[in-house]
Parts: sequence; structure tokens; C-alpha cells
Amino acid sequence: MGQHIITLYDWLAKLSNSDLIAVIVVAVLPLIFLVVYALVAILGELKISAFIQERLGPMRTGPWGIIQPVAEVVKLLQKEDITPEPANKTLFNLAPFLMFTAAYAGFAVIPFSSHFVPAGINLGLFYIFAIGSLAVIGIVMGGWASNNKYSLLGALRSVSQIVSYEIPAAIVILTVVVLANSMNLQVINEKQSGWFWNWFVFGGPGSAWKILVIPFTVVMMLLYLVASLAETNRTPFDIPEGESELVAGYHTEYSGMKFAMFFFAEYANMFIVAALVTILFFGGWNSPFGSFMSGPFWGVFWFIIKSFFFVFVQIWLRWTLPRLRVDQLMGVSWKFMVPIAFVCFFAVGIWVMFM
Amino acid sequence: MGELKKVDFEYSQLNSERMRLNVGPQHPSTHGVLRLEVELDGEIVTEVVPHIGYLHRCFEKHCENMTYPQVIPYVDRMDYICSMNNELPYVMGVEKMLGIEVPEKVEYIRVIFSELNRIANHQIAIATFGLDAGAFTPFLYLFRDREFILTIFEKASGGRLLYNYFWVGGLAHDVHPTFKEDIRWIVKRVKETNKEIADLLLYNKIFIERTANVGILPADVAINYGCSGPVARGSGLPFDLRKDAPYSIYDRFDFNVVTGRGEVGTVGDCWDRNIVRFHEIEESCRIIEQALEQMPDEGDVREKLPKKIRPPQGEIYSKAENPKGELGFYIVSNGKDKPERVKGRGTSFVNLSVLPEISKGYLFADLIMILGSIDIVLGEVDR
Amino acid sequence: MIEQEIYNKLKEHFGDAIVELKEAPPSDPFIQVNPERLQDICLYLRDEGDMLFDYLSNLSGMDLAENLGVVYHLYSMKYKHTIVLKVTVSKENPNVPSVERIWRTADWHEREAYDLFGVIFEGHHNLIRILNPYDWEGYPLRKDYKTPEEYHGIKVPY
Amino acid sequence: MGLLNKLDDPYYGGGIILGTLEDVLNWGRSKSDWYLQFGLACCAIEFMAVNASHFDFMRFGCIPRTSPRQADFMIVSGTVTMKMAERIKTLYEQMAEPRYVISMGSCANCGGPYWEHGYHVLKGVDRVIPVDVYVPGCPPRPEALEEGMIKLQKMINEQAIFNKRKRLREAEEKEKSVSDVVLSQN
Repeated sequence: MGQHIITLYDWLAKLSNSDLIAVIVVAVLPLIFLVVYALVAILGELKISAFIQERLGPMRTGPWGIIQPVAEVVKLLQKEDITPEPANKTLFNLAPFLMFTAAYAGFAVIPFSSHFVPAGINLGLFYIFAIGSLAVIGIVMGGWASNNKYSLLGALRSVSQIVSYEIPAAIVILTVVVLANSMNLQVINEKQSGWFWNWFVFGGPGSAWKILVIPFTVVMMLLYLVASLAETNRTPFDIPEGESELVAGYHTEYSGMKFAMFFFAEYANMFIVAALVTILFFGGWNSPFGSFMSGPFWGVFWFIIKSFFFVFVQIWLRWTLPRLRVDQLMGVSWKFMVPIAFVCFFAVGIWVMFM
Repeated sequence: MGELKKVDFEYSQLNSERMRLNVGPQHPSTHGVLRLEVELDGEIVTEVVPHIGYLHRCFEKHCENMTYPQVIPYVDRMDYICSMNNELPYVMGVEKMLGIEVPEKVEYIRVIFSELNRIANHQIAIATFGLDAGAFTPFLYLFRDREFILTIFEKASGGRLLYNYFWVGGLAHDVHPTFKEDIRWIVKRVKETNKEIADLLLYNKIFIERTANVGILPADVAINYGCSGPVARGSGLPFDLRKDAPYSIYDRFDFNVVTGRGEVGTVGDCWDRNIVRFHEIEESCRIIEQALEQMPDEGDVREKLPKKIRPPQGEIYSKAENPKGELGFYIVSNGKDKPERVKGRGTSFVNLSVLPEISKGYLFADLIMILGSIDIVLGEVDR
Repeated sequence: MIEQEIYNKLKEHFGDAIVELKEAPPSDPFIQVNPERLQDICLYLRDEGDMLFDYLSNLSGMDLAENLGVVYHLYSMKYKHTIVLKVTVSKENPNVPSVERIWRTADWHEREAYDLFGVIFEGHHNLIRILNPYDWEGYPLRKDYKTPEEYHGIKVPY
Repeated sequence: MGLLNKLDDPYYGGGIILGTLEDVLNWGRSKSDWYLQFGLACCAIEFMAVNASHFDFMRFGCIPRTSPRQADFMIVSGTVTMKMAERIKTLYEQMAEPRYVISMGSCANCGGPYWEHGYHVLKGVDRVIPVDVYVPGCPPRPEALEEGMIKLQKMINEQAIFNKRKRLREAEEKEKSVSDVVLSQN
């Protein structure tokens, strides 16, 4: 990168003359954001589902039930924490922490604004992808250690699902890397600055000839959205915790705060996925209208608005579609998504080579 | 490196352990308290053993200790989703034994309410089937409509779910004054929702993928297992007691017997069983519309009967087309005011017995769909 | 085909095994059958060309004071006619041949009759209780049945 | 909560800090009730209707959970039979504290219409598990179940968390003294 951007970290370090404070602030900000976001998302899930289903949703906790998630957290904190007798206790207790840590660690490289990214490492995309895969281990640990057949089935399904959907997702990410010529999420964002037609979903910045590549990039965006839905175990791919078959999937045996951690991790993963879609295809913190409403603070606004829209899309899909069967799920991944992703990869590669 | 070890095995030697899984009695999609003992090879179902009786409420024992009219509330509680349809064969049987004919108006009201309850039942069946597939929203849309039907039942009988409305020799009360308008409105409403459900659920690509070519039940197997109702009709068998053995006044109406045609898969798969219910809602609407036109406005709703009903000695098997299939009551009278024996031929009981036959070799997720497509009510299975 | 014709035909074929035909309207007419040759009779009824009783509507046990009875309600999908068969056995020796091989639906019906009345169906592949728990004692629908005081430590009467 | 109990002792019962804390904890418990999703008999259909759009159980913050581990209360909706009684007990034991039970319908309350000849029917679910709220009716109307839910929330709001045993003992003594007075008056 050419010019040096003054990040929040630098600014804080300069202000307080201490790296430690800056590190703590930068590390804690995403956590606060995560908690607040999770509460909003849980409420959103309840209220959006209620709206779709001609209901009201929670109404009795605060005005229009808006502090319902707070009540839920208060309750979950005081629930009895059960570890079943036949469970493998170490793994059983470790799994939710691993899940939550993985989700939280993913936030480290998310660029919230042009001046704020907790850790602006060069291999941001690579890192987020690697950390995202850690969740699989958490699921297997939880499912296997519970010593419950439903949990085991759910965990096994989940692993096969996440592992297979990582391939199309990875190919699509690779294609974006080819387009952006970088793995740094900040750089990818920078490349898409300007008006909204510079976003990668519309082929990225370039001449009018990019109309040739737009179909491929749109398809890539859809592919990534679908694959990421599968990675976060949301409907129509929620078979690992499909409640009509496997009672609650891999977290059947968890109660109280440990269950809440799985819950938080799921919502955190939803946000990471939405954020990645935003960053990779919709310009991240860039304003859609050129220099209008752009800047470090507006960047946060745009980024969160765009990400929340994709969180909303995930919730919307969940309450609309039935769920797939496990073998059909694999079929969708291996028979359709992987080949299409490869075709897109080649097309974009050729385009980048000649333009 | 040592020498290469020779690996010698055949595929058949790779044995995997089979897993026995208990589904139920508390499980979100066993539709009550059914317990299935499932043997799984990976995710493939190799054996299903249903264990029933978790809701055995001793219906037949109670019948022996109650007078004839007192049995009706217990009949209601057999298949609690469609109580009106349950009452019909019972009261018809007792009336036949007594040798009485009910007034014309009563017959029409009975038919209208039976068909209305059939709609309500099929709506629940489709809704819970969708729920098994993971579609929660259509479930609520159908329940919203069902609530309007229940309001009409409530106006007529005072009960939302269990009515005790068809009595021996007539009805408990006359219908309310706005009866006809209410029903015309609800029929219109049901048709609108049906369109919505077809778009949202039944012709959804994912739903078709899940249900087509799953749990195929051939017609001859269906007959041998005694299946009836949408389960048999889904297999292409036009078996409908309303046409085959017309009771009450069903011979006066023009309606079709809907059978599965294998529209998206094979004849007799889960989707066919479900679409039969969907189209039967429309046929029921037709019957109701015709009945409303023909129905006389004036008339008595109660035949004169002695205080104590004592049918002559004898026995009778009275059957009618329940939404789930053939519901029969084998009533034996010994000349006293309490029946000697009442055996209820639970439709779901018979239909459920086919489950082990048609669910072998499918995935575990399919087993849930097959169970949902049979549409059982445990109150009737266990009685 | 009306009951009288079916009765005549059965009588012709099985002779003494067919006891009588009872008709007393408005009751359903029924044919009393000897339990020994029940399987042959049922197979004949199912497969004979002009009867084809391929559908067993109902199978119910009966407590007839001294004896136990089993009632079969048959229906033909093709000809749409019905017939009722009745079998009577003593309470001391309640053995009835199973028709499970003829109509698969009889499987659960027979288990139910066994569970509630104690009729033993010979040749049934899995004659265990179906509605009551497997360790339940007694046959509840017999007229002389007494409700147990306790089941697994839980009081049963109100 | 050993430490909290120790803190609470001097300000027994209504200490400002812990009294408020108790209120907050009770508020959380009462406003966010996840129920165990299972049905037994006829009442389960009315229960489903309560979940549906017309009555919308989620207004009270009640969200269905399929696993008993994550549920806060269960609604025994329908007839409990002898075969089912032990399963109900197991389900109750699998639930995490604090847990509550609503007995819905006459059958679960006392055996309902099956009380006399039902040889296989459990005459009241309170013979196997403790019940907090009884909802009468056969089946209860949805409004009745909602009323039962409000009753349960009220009950949770008033329960003691700290010094539970001491306060229970005192309440018992108070009741005893009242009954003694009544007895002596008679």
C-alpha cells in the first residue's frame, strides 16, 4: 500500500503514549460490538420472524419487547450448568469456548472503517478463512463429547457440510483475490472506492468492457452467499441442528451459559459472513455514492448498514425456505457449486489477464 | 522404511457398526408420543420398530361403562383434530341400530360440519408436514385459517376442539343465524390460502426434492396393510367411502375422488399423499357449497327419542370416511342402556402399521418425512 | 354378492368348518366359523375370483362371558361388498390361527386383541403387547378385569 | 451462590443491593421463558394454536426449544399414561434449574374424563413431578393457557433466590402460627 493510513490504534497509542491501552481498546471494541450486535440480531430474528408470520413477537419486555434479548442473557446466566455423567468432561466444557473464540477471533481482521481495523494484517482473507474452519473442531468436540447419538449425528453432518462448502467458498474468495490482487481486506476495500459500480459485484473498477465479466461476478456473489449460509448452518442448510430430525443437533446436551456461547457464536458467524460478503463484493466501508457521505465515521455506518442487510437476508431465508436433506446438500455443493465456481474462476482469470 | 505391508481386504470386510436410535416419545416430529426404535447404518434406516401405547386412554373400557350418549365425548377425544368426523360414524351406527331416521336439515348440517372439519384436519396435516421439512411459516399461515373455522364450530357447539355436537337422533343445538354467511366467507378464505400454500410450500423446489420419490407405497401393499384415506389414495387407489359406500347424504353431491398421479415423482410417494390432502380441501369446499344451496332453512334438529336409549340386541359395524381414512365403530348391544362393546377401528392405527414397510432403505431425514406424510394422530392410534 | 351366496359357497367348500349364518336386521349378518380351518377359509375368501376380500377392515376381540370371540370385518376393493366372520374360543384355551400372513394389517390388530383380551394367535410372528406396557399384568378388556392398585410404584386408582 | 448468601445475611430479605439483584434475576427468569416443545394429547393441538399467529405465545417471551436441557418450563399438555409417566419424569429431570411445570388440561391435572375407568391413565401429573400452575379445561382455551403463563411469571417474580431456606422456614412458621391462632379461635 502506498500511503500510510492513521488507524485508530496509532491514534490511541499517540494519545495515551502507551501501546497497552491501545491494544486493549482495539481488542475490546469488537467484543462490545459483538455483544451488542448479538442482542440486536436475536431481537431482529424474533421480530422479523414474527413479521413474516403475521405475529407480534415479544411484546412484554420493555417497550415493544426490545429488551427481550437482555432478559434472555440474564436468564441464561443463572441457568444450571449441566455436564452429563457419561460425557467427556474436558472436551464437553471446552467446545463452546472454542466456538466462541473462533468467532471472536474472526473479528480481528474485519475492517470496520478505513481507519479502524483491529489487526490490519496482509493475509486478512486467509486468516479469516483459517479461523472460520476452527468452528468445525468446536462442533465435533461438542457433538462427540456429549455422548448423545443426536449430537453425534449432528456433528458429523455439520463437519461434512462445512468441509464441502468451504471449497466453493474458497474458490470464490480466490477469484476476488485475483481481481483485487491482494489478500489484505483493507486493500480490497480500497480497490472498490468510488461509486457503487466500482464494487466487485459489478466487476470492480474498470472500463465499460467489464460488462463481460459482470455475469460472472454476480454469480460468484450468489455462490458465496449460499456457501456461507451453509457454513453458518442456517436454513435451508441447517440440517446439523435441524430440529425436526435431530432434536437440537450438536448442542442437544448443552444448557445455560455454554449453550449461550454456541448461540452467540452462531450469530457472530452470521455477522462475519455478512461482513465478508460486504467486503468482497459490496465495497465494504465505501459509500455507494462516490465521495458523498464518505469518511472514517461514515465508513463504519456504511459497513454496518451493508452487513446488517446481509444478516437480514439470512434471517429472511430462514423463515421462508424448507430445509434440504443431507445427501442433496452434498450434491448441491459438489455437483453444482464447485464446477460453477471453477468456471467463474477461469473466466475472471482470463479477463484479468487480458485487461 | 520397512518393506511395504500388503494390504488385503475386501469391501465386504469393512463392517460398520449399526446404531440404534430412539426417536420419541418426546421428539419434535413424532406428532405426539409415538416412539420409534430406528436402526441406522450411517444415516440409512435399516429397521423401524414403532412402539405405541403412550397415549392408551382405555377408550373401549370407558365405552362399556357409559350410556350410549355419554360415549360421544370419548369418541371426540379419539382423533382430536377432527372430532366432528369421529362423531358421525358412531351416531350413525347407534341410529341404525335404533332404526330411526334423522331430519333432512340435520343431515345437511352434519355433512357441512364434517367437511369443514376435514378442511381443518388437512390444514393441520399439511402444516405439520411442512414443519417436518423445516418450513415454519406455512404452518402459521394454515393455523391462522384454521382458527376461523374453529370460530364457526365454537358458535355452533360451544367448543373449540372437542364438540359433542352430533347427538344420537340429531344435533345438540340448532346452528346460529349467520351460519350460511360465515361458511361462505370461510370457504372463500380457505381457497385463497390454498393458493398461497401451493406457491410457498407445495411447489417449492426444495420441498419437492425432499418429498418426491420418497416412501413409495404401492397400491397392493396399501390394500394389504389396510391403508385408507389419503394414504391409500396417494397410491392411486380411488378408495373413498363417501363414493364407495355412500352414507348420510353424500350421494347427492358432485365431487371427485382425488388420487395421487405421480405429478413430480412416483405414484405413492410422500408428495402424492400430501397433494391428495391439498386437493381434498378444494373438493370439500365444493361439497360445502352444494350443501349450503340445498340445505332447508326450517326444520327440527332433534328426533324424538326415549330418555334412555336402549338399542335392540345386535351388533353393527358403522364406518365413515374420516379425513385420515376409514373410521369404523363396531358396536355390540346387549339390549341395555350401556353398550356391551365398542371397538374403534382407528384409522391412524392401521395407517401407521405400514411405516416399517415403506421407510426401509431411506435416510433418517426421509423417515421423518414419511411419518409426517402418513399424518397420524396418537389419540386414535392408542385410543 | 350377498351374504347368503357367500355362505352357500363357503359351506360347499368347507362343510362343517362353517357353522351358521345369522341375519337379524338391523344388525349386520355374520358367518360363524370354526377356528380350526380359519386360515384356509380366509385365504379362500381373499383369492376366490368372485369374492376377492382383499381388505381387512377390522379385527376385534370380544368377551362373551364364558368364551372369547374374534370378529373379522372384510371388504372387497373390487366388488365393494362386505362380510363378517366370527370365531369363538374358550377362555381356558384361547387359540386362534393368525391371519397375519393373509392380510398384513392383521399384525397390529391381533397384537391388540392379545393385549386387551388375551386371545393367542397361533403363527403370529411377534405376539407381544402393543398398547399396554410390556410388563402389564392381566387383560384389561375382559369383563372380570380388576384395575391394579399400583404400577411401578405409582398409584393407579384415583 | 455462597458468597452472595454471606453478603446478604445482614440485610436479610430486603437488602437494597441484593434485593434489587434478586429482582433483576427474577425479571430475567420470568420474561424469558423457553418451553419444551412436546405435546401429549388433545391439549397439544390447542397448545399449537397458542403458538400460532392468533394467540402468539412469543409475546410473553416464550420460545420453543426441542431439547429439555435448554428449556425453562414444560407444559404437560394432555393425558399422561402409565407408560408415559416415567418418560415425563425423565424429561423433567433432564431440564436445568430453575425449571417450572404448567399442567394443562383436566387430564394432566387429575385424570380428566378418564379418572374412573382409566386403568392405564395417570390421575394427575403431580403424582410424578411437581407442578407450579394448573390450567383447568378440557381442553383449556388458549386464553386460559395465556392466563396460566401470566400466573407463572408472577410466581417467578415473587420467588426468593437468596436465603431461600431461611425465608421458606420463616414463611412456614408464620403460616403455622396463623393456623394455630385459627385453631385456638375454633
